[in-house]
Amino acid sequence: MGDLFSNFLTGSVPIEAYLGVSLIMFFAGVYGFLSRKSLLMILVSIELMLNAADINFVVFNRYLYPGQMEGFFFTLFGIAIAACETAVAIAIIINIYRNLTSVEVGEIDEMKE
Amino acid sequence: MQYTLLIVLLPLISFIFLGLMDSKLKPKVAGIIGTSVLGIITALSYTAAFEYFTMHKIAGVYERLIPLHIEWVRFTEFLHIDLGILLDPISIMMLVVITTVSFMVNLYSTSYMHGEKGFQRYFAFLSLFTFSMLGLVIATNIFQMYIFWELVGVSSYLLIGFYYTKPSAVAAAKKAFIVTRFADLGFLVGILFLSFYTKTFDFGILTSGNPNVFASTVGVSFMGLSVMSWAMGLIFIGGAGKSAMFPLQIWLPDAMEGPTPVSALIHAATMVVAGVYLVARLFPVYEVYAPDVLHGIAYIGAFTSLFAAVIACVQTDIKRVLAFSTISQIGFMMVGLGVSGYGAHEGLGYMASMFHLFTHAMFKALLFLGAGSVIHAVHSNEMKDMGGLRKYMPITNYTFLIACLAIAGIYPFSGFFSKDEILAATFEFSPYLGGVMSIIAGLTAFYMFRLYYSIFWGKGHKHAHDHTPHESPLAMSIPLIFLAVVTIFAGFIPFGHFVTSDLANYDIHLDMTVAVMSVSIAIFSIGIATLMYRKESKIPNIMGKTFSHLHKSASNRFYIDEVYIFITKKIIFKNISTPIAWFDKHIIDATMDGFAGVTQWTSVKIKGFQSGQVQQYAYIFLLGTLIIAALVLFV
Amino acid sequence: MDYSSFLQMREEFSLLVVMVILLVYDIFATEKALKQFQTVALSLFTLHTLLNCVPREAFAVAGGMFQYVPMQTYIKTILNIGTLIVLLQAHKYLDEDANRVKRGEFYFLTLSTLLGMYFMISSGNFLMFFIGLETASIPMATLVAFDKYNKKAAEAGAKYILSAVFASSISVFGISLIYGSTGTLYFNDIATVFTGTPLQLMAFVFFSVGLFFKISLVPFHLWTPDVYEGSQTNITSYLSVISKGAAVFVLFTLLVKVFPKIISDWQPILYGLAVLSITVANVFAIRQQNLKRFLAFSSISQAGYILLAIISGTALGMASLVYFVLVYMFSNLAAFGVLSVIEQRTSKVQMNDYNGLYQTNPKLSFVMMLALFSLAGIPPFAGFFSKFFIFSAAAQQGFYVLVFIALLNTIISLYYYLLVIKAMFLNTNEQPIETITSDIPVKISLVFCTIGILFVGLVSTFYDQIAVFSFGM
Amino acid sequence: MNFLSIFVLVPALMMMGLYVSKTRKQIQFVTATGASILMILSGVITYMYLSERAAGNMAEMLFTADTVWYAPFNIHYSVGIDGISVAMLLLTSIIVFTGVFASWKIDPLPKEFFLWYCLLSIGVYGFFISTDMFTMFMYYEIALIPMYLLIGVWGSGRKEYGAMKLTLMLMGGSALLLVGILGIYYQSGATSMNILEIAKTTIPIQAQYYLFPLTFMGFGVLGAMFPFHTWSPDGHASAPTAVSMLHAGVLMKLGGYGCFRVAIYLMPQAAHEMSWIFLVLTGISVVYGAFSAIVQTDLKYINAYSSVSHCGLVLFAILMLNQTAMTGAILQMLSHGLMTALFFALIGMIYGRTHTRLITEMSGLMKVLPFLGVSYVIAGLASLGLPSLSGFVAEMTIFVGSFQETDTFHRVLTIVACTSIVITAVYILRVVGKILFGVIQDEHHKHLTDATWFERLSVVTLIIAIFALGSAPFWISNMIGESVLPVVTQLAK
Repeated sequence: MGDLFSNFLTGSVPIEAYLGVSLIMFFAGVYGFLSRKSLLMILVSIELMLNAADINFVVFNRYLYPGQMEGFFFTLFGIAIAACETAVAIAIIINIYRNLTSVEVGEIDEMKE
Repeated sequence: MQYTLLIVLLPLISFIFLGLMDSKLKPKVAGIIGTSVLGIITALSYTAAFEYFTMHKIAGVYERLIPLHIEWVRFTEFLHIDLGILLDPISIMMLVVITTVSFMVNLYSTSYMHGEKGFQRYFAFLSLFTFSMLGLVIATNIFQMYIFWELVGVSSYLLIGFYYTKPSAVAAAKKAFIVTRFADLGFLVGILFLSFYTKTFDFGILTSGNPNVFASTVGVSFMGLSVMSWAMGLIFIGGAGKSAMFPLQIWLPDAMEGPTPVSALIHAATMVVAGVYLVARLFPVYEVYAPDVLHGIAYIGAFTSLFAAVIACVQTDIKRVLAFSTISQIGFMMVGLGVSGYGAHEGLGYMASMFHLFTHAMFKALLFLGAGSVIHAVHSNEMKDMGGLRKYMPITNYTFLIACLAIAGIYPFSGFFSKDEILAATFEFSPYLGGVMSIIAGLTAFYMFRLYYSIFWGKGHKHAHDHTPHESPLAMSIPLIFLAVVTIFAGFIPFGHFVTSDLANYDIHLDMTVAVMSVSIAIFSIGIATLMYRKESKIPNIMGKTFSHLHKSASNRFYIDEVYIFITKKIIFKNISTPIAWFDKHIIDATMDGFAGVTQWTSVKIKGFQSGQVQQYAYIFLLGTLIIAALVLFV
Repeated sequence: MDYSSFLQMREEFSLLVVMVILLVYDIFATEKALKQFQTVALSLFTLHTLLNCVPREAFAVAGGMFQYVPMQTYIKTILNIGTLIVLLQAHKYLDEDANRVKRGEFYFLTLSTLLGMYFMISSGNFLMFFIGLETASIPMATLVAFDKYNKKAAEAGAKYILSAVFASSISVFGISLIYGSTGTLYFNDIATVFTGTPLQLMAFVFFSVGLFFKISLVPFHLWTPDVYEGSQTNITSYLSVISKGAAVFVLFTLLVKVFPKIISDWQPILYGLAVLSITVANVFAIRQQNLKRFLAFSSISQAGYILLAIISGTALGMASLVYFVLVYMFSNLAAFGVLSVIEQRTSKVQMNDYNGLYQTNPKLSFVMMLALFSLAGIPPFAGFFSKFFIFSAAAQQGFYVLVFIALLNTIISLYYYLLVIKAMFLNTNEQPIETITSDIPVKISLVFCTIGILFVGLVSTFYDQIAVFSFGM
Repeated sequence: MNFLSIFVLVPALMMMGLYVSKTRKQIQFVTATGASILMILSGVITYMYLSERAAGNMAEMLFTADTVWYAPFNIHYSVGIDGISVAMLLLTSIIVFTGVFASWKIDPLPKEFFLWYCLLSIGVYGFFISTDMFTMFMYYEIALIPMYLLIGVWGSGRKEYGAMKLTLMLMGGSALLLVGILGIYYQSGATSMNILEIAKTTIPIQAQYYLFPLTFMGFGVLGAMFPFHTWSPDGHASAPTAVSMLHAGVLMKLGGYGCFRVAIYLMPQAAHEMSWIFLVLTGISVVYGAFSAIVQTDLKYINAYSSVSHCGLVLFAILMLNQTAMTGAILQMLSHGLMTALFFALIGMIYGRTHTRLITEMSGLMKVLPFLGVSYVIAGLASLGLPSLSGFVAEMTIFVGSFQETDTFHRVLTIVACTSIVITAVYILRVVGKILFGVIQDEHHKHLTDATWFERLSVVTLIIAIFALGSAPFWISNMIGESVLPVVTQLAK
């Protein structure tokens, strides 16, 4: 327990672990997006995907290219943009709810073919 | 002799004039114009003939004159169609024949066609025909001949179909045109063959006897047969079409649907002998480079002649009888050419056939015009409606009789001399053929007198025509008389001094044995005819019974027409055109529409992809991404 | 550090100024003053367009994050003109009482998406690019869902934002991998080290689908018809022309500037996508009755055609592409203009509503016909030239088969364009759309489009101008 | 811009004139004057051309002008004419002129009709004067599109189907064509799309192998080559009179002209090696068209199929690849253009009176419509190749020319093609016999009125042209012959 913590501080946790996590997060997000019924849950899954990307940036920056900031900055912007997206998406979902009194993704298929 | 151009041009002008004015002109005026123009050119051609035969002779050999010659269109460096005038004995002779008969017919028509609707049109067409026919005979090259050949065909089409409200007439015209057209196809291809190897259309060069012209044809063969045989054979097919040689004769009897004078002009005297003229024109070529074809022509001619003669014996429509006799006589001419050789005495057949062409034109025109005046009187073509007319129409009677005697070959009428020469030539060629031809001569005499008697003798059937028939007016009688006179004396023209195969003089001497024999045969058959038809008698019916098959099939013209009906209707229309049309509609067209159909169908099938479900969109999106990635990585 | 160099980003700044002015105006102006809002807005934007239509020397700002080349001026000007036309066409719609309160937002959002595209176009760095992309697409979602009480609009908005975010998150993931494999986000640096290792290819694919989504290429196009149908017509036109135009330009520049080393990899991809997009879109289009969906599919296939210019990857291709976008803008906006006019007056968008339109509205149907012919690529209209040049550019690189397939598809496309023309000219209708007298701004916009359709092709100046700088890049 | 461009300019001006004109009178005035001017102009250009040649100017193309248009693609606006173009311009002017009068009282929307009509003629004229492949192609497509509306709006019968089919199939043709053109341009490595320039280069033979078929088929579709001819019957049958005239009379000639100018001229080697394929196809369409015409019952279908046959003969002759045959082909284009236009004009006029085109429902019209009847007979005779009418000269030139090819394959094909003259006679006479001769069956047909002055004008003009070409072919055939020479020399390389 203790050495894991110290490993974390010293950064000797292998990069693959982080990438693995991010990859899992990403595809979990994708899976969520494809399978969830509620728009809100889908939104959450998207957040997962974005965050996975963010983790990547940080990790790459921290491990492979120490001494530069690009990755970190990208992450910051990424988070901000994700926030905007969520905001807009929520707004629209509310609008949907107002119109359909439901947030089921299956409901919104009036326009097709 | 530039003025010969006028002979050709005047009819054309009168055609254009009459054609454009058409109904704006008074019928009378139109008739006068047409006839007078013909009169003028007749005079011109006589002077031309006189001048030519008297002056243009070098060392006893007639020279070929080409008073006019322009290049009309050029194909290759060698091949070019020229329009020109070629004067040599046969063309001069044809000029005379055509203008004379045409003039007579015009004159005759002025009263025969009197009161017909489209009188002006009729004369316009007559002028057109005369123009085309003259153009044909004076052609300097084979292609010019082909051009006028077609024009002749069309004018004949127009004239046969003159009564265009009469379905049978329209049908006959169509038949005549298409059959001859089919033959012309042969002619055309023949010309193509000939011209390709000889590098010329020009008669002068072709018949010059210069072997270099045909150098390139030596040893060349197309599909097994020598090229020259192909060429000349195909060209002859053209001639056979116009001259109604078997098996292309079928159009001629139907052509009798046209007005009778037209039959006299086109289908007796002039157009139908175009084929003979064509062969005569190219005679040297045939004789030297395609003798096999030439002999073929002889046999075809003989067969056609026999065939037609037999049918003529049983026809009851007088014009059709004449039509078949025409076919038979043309057969004679063809035989004459076919058996002939080149040179002074060998050229006898050639000369004889030309002679026969000349005389036949005269007496056959006479016969037709006579028949015309009969029909004019009784308003029917059927023998059964006639009989005993000699009391009412003496002139017609005597002229007709003269013509019959002539065609039967009785001395001293013109027919005797010409036919006799042909027989003589034939006997020299092959006795058997000669025998056959003599028999045909006999048949001719028989059916002609059958015709004669059943029209003018026997007791008349009044019920057929309530009013008493009367002699035709002057305008119709004059031509009859004139032609009769010609028919009587034409035989004494020293024809050999004018027309021979080698353009040199040749004195005709009667071959007594042949002469006597043929005359006796003729008289004998006339006797039979007299027995059978002068008075009412049972014999014809008995004969008919005994040879019922022959009789039946003969009166059905040996069912040749049925064969043609079968070919056109069944084969071409049902079994070629209809399937093709079907194929076009249901295969080709359907394929084109098919493309459209398939696209539509796909469009409907794949609309499921646009399901409206965001998640499915994303799913496809992701799939696309992964597929691309996979392709990029692993391919 | 000297920030004065930032002032070189003239287009962006002037647009920003316009936006701010409008925002302030919208918020603080009196009711009376607000009457002139649209006039002011339009004139300001026109001014902005005119100010920035002259190309300048190339330069880079912020350490190469923002890179300018003269060509960008053209594409930006084209986008400006397009936006202007759209705004003109939206004028009537925004004057309605229901929407008057929202027009400030409308302008603000529209212009901010435009600003996003500016950055996207001029970006020299993936961060900048990403920000631009998002700035362009997030407000777009709100625009799509602009009229609040329309069910379809809401649905369209949802579909758009979800798909967009999904796409961009994949794209971002791709970018992250690119970063991981190259260690930089600057285009110029990446170009040198991006050699096409498996990871990089993977990254490239993930990244590029984000753009494919914006260009709406098959199979990333599925959102397009629904969103086009649902959203307000002027916004649809904006979506179909402006954002697409920007995206294709960016795609080209990226492929040429950043990924030149793996050309042998992305050419086949584009090949496949082009064939798919053109064909599938056409096949879908022939069935459409709703003209907005119809135009959506047509625009997808047009995007497929544009790929033919990109695939060549040459200067010729670049010029042809920009030219194509210009012509496409005129044609498509003309079509949408007519569509929006009729929809606003009669709320009719079905094809058979257009039966016998020529009897009642000859001018409108004439413009429509010009637009459709131009889209179908029929001379003497501009569309013919743009198509020909694109084919020529592709053929120059030897893509004969691709050109042939595209050409065969022009037959199908001609078929469905003719369907509309048939409806307007041939078919009869017992109650046709009544005669419409359209307002001045729309008239102006349509006349402008018509002139564009008629003369941009026949007069070679436009193309020559574009070509000058395309060869410079 | 030089003198030639005026041929494109005049119709453009006509369009403007039409745009401003209000009443039918004005419309008629504008179109009539415009068409007449075009007539005069083409007369003038012919004269100028001939005098230039007489003056010994032996350049391949005369009155050439060249303006750079799209430099990056080496696209120039370059014009120029040789004897063939001159002949075609003459033809076009005659047809346009007569077409205007044939549709003198067109209804509805005369203005729009003539606007499209003028656009169509712009395309045709432009095609014939341009020597640059791009402009050529552009004009070609300009000519295609107005057809849709012209047929769709003013047509009759299954007009929408016919119009759509025609447009799409021809578009397909131009798709093939465009690939061909681009291929030719890039493969030849020429620095311009000007045909004369490209002719100087040689396209690699491998490229020719796929470019030649593409180009030839592309133009062949417009030339109604079997099996791409099916647009022609449906299209023509449903098209309004003037459009059928212009389309069958001139537009189909674009096909032959293009095959000649682009396919054969620029790719001689491939032409030599691949001609046999298309010879077979065209040979088929010659006979096939004629045979299908026999069983048709709709006048326009009959004429459409006979057009298939005649245009087949054009391509057939072009593929014989020798001077005579090619000259014949061009002559055939002229003659077919004139007589088919005459046919369609007459059919239109008859249809306008009897309101039927089925030959089974007409008979004995000669009695009530003597003028139209006689003209129809003349047209028929021209079409079955009567000497002194245009058809004869053309066909004979073709046959003589084709016969210069000595091998059995060409021989047999030529003879097969020759048979068409008989089949043509069959269906022509069938029609004439059925509708003109005989007695009138239908009561209403008893009171029909004969042609009006403008109808007479257009018919007579065409007939005169047919006679002129038929009886004095020498000057025009020489003019064409020497213009064919460059292609022949190209083939000899």
